[in-house]
Amino acid sequence: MAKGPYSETVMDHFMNPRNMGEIEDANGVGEVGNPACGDVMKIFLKIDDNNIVEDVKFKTFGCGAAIASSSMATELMIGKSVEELLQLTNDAIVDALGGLPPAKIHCSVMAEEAIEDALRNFYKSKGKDDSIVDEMKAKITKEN
Amino acid sequence: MAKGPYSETVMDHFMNPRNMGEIEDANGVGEVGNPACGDVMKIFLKIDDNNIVEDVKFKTFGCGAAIASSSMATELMIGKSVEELLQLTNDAIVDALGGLPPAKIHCSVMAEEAIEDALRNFYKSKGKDDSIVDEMKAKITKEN
Amino acid sequence: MIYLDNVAGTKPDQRVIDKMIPYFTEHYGNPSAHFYPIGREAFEAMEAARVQVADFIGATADEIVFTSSGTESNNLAIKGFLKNSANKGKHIIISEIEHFSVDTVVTKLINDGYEITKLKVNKGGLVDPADLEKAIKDETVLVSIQYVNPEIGTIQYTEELGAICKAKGVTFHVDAVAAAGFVEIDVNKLKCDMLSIASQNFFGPKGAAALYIREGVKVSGLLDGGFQERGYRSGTENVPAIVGMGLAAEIAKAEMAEYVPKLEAMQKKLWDGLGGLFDFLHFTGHDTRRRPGHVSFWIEYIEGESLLMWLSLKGFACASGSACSSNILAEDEDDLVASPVLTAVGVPTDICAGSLGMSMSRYNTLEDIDKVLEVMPETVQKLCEMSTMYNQK
Amino acid sequence: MIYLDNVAGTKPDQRVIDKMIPYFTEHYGNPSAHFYPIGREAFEAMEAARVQVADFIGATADEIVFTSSGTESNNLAIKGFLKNSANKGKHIIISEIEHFSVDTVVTKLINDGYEITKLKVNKGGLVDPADLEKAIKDETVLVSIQYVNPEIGTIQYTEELGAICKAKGVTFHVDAVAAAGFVEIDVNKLKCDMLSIASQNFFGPKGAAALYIREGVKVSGLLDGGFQERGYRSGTENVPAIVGMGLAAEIAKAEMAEYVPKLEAMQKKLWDGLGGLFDFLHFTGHDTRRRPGHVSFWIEYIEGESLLMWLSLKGFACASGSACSSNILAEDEDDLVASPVLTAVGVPTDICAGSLGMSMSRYNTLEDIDKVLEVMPETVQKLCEMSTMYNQK
Ligand SMILES: Cc1ncc(COP(=O)(O)O)c(C=O)c1O
Ligand SMILES: Cc1ncc(COP(=O)(O)O)c(C=O)c1O
Repeated sequence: MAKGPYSETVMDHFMNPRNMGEIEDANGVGEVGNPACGDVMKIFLKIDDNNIVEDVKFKTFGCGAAIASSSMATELMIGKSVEELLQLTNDAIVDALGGLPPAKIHCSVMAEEAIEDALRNFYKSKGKDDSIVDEMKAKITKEN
Repeated sequence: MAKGPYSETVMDHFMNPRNMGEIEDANGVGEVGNPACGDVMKIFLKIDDNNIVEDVKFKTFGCGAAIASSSMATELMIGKSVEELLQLTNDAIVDALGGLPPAKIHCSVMAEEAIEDALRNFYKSKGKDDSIVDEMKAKITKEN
Repeated sequence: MIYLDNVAGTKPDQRVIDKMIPYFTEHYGNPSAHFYPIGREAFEAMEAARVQVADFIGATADEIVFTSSGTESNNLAIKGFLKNSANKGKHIIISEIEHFSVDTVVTKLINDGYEITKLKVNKGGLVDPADLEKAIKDETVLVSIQYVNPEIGTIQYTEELGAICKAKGVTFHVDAVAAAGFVEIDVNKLKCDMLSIASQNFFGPKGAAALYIREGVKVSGLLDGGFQERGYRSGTENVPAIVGMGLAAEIAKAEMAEYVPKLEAMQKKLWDGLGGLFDFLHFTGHDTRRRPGHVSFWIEYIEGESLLMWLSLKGFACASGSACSSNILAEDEDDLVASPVLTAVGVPTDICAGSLGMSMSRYNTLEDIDKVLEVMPETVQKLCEMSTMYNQK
Repeated sequence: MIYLDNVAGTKPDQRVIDKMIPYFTEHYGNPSAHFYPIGREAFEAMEAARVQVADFIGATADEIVFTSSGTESNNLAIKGFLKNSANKGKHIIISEIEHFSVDTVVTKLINDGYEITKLKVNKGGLVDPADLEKAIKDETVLVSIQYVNPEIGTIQYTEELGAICKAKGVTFHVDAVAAAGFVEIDVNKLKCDMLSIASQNFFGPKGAAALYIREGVKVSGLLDGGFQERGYRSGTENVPAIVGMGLAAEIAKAEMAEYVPKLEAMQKKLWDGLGGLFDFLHFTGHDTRRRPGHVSFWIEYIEGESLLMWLSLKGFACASGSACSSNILAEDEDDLVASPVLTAVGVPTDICAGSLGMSMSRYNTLEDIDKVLEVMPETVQKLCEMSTMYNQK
């Protein structure tokens, strides 16, 4: 059987999405949408007191690449620290998925953006200013 | 087997040309050529004292249609009077051949012209002016 | 695999394939080679096919030009016709739901100084003949409106449109690629001057298509060279495919009356079945003026590609938008084109990606429909559960 | 029937046909339908064929655009290239013995303000590279010179011509339709920017051809519409034919070294045999730079069509002039075109109609040549006897 436009890993995550659903007591929820493509992606984060991702879930309205990107993103997030989350780029998601068609790369970018949005909301939910996220990102950029 | 661009009659005359050759003691020889198409057609006439075609032969350098037209023309000529020869049009030759492709109609016209040329030479060989042919043609046109 | 994307191309009839084979193996001559049998056989078979295709649409054989695709036929009709009418006026009318091979060609003509009117369609996808009548002006040289839309299945009022063009003396081209083999075509009833059909859409092979050009209508070829197709299209002819197209046309003409009612029965069953499943499923196109065996819809909360892929994994081949709009090979997301057809019929833009088309052929059965209706609930349910949109309900 | 008109198209290889069949019967999907197997299978088979075709000519797969005929490839190369170079200069160089699909296209460009130089050829049909060098000027945007002439078999100094174009920075298109499968092709050795080949000329099916477009060379498509062929050519792809072309390319690449010497042996035998038969038979083309298995000549006193027909009746399929020039379907004698190639190589005009071509393929044998040589004397004798010209000798 012919492979189709997506890698085996993409197809696996599409058919068997990991961590699909919502977290009732999430302390960080991110949502990004791309109206042109008609995709909307939502990430629910549960971050523990040590700033480690204890649980993560997603919901996605979108194409196969969007579903697989969100599913793969959640897999890469579990157990990571907040700093590590910010280092999780769309490239890493694409790599982990075994590649995406060029026209679908933006789906992985959405996942990256959803993670950042969730983190910002995590800090906001703790009553902090989300500029902390910008500072952390600046630091990461400097280190690399 | 597919028919090809020519009718069965054309093919028959092409493969088995009638009256092919020359007449040593011809009293009228006609020749026409169409350098563009590379055809040259020659008709040898032997006309008896009653102005009846006793014998006729042809030679042709040309395509299948030219060969078949000359062969058919000779068949239609034998036993005819001089007046009848002048009434033998290229249409009659085409009809007798069961048709010719449009682009090849000119081959039958060549045959008609070769007959007329042979007749003119017949009168010339008898020391007469060939304007007699023009008079005969005018008369035929009037009658029709 | 249950094949439900027949608007993107049908499975060729086995009789058609059987007839084609000897034109690969025995009668392989060049049809321009008239003077030996294997060339002449190829030529005569091609001319016999021309008669079959002409009979299929009520034309005469010398009004048929063979091309290689529906797209080429449409390009030849429009570009080839305009080469001869440049000084007659520079206004062209199409509808806003034309296939890319009409829409793109015509839209590009703006660069050459043409004015283009794209007629609106109603919710059912229909052009109002009165709108065409109003749009025609003195400068109008060409009207090109499709017969059947591949995406939403709508059958236009083509006879009425043709009558208006005829009355106004404007040349009328009909893109009948999605109609042939499913809807009866008679160029005289339609009063069209040109009409495009493609073999692979009515059980013939890929690689053969035709443009009907009414006697007296002047069209210049797009491919220059040898003397093939009476100068309308140079290049060695695809004899086996043309022979196949001829037989496919003959078969369609003979058997449509038998298989169209079956397609309509499948269509009704699928329509009724789907309509009863979810209140958030919305049909697209027209209720009654539909290509037989064509059902199209969109589902709230669900994106089309995902549904397409799930159905494919479950063994069903369907379409999301037209075959062309799924430009998955594009180098850039900007090249992903949302279906202009769905926008035109008023489907909300942000869920345009969500449409699905199922088009049956005479190889489908009512059991196929049962199977679709069986898998739809769980599939839609699964995607809804995953969807941010469903959640927000 | 002994087939000796392989320059007008070859008998497809049985392996090629066998490989094509499943793309009619099983993998009949539209290759733009990426999301279900029978579409995707069609797509992947097409892409595999693209690699095979690329390998055949030393290119990479994304430099290959599939078209429907050699004529279409030539039209796309020239018209498609010029759409992007209009303001770079308006001078084009071809040879005076190009195929109609190059010559007609280029000649028509005079109407668009282009200046055309048609390089002379010598008696052997060769363009002198020095002439090309001299002809190129600042305004020259395109040089298009065929690799092999179908009528007289001459193989040009294409590498040298390519080197000159490259040195001068002028785009170089090679019409290699009559070369592919008989002469090795390497786009890098030839230093060409575009190159046309057609499947039916190297044991593939009709309906598939290709244009090589070197990376970086800008060409606009001629057929607008969907996203097929990366925009170079819209329209549903002829998958079975493309698959067949791919295998034909692979086979030619693998087996040419084996069958070309056999073609050369047949060629030599026919050449020597014919040369010994009549002193009024004259070979055309070049002695050594010839397409393997190609022999062409004219006979004084005899018109070509008559000879062609007699040979056909005796069971031999040959060519008189190029396949295209036998425009027997024309509506008017003025449309009968004398071969410009023969005039160009100095054959006296009034006997131009008299040329004959015999081109062998790997299906021919030395016995076939024996048989030709056996029938030639009586056939020629018969026509000579009938001929006014012979008489006048
Ligand atoms: C040199 C050359 N160029 C172009 C063509 C045209 O190719 P096609 O017949 O596939 O259109 C031919 C055909 O024989 C040819 O010999
Ligand atoms: C209405 C319509 N026009 C034109 C085309 C293009 O035809 P082809 O794919 O043969 O180029 C299609 C293709 O599906 C179509 O549905």
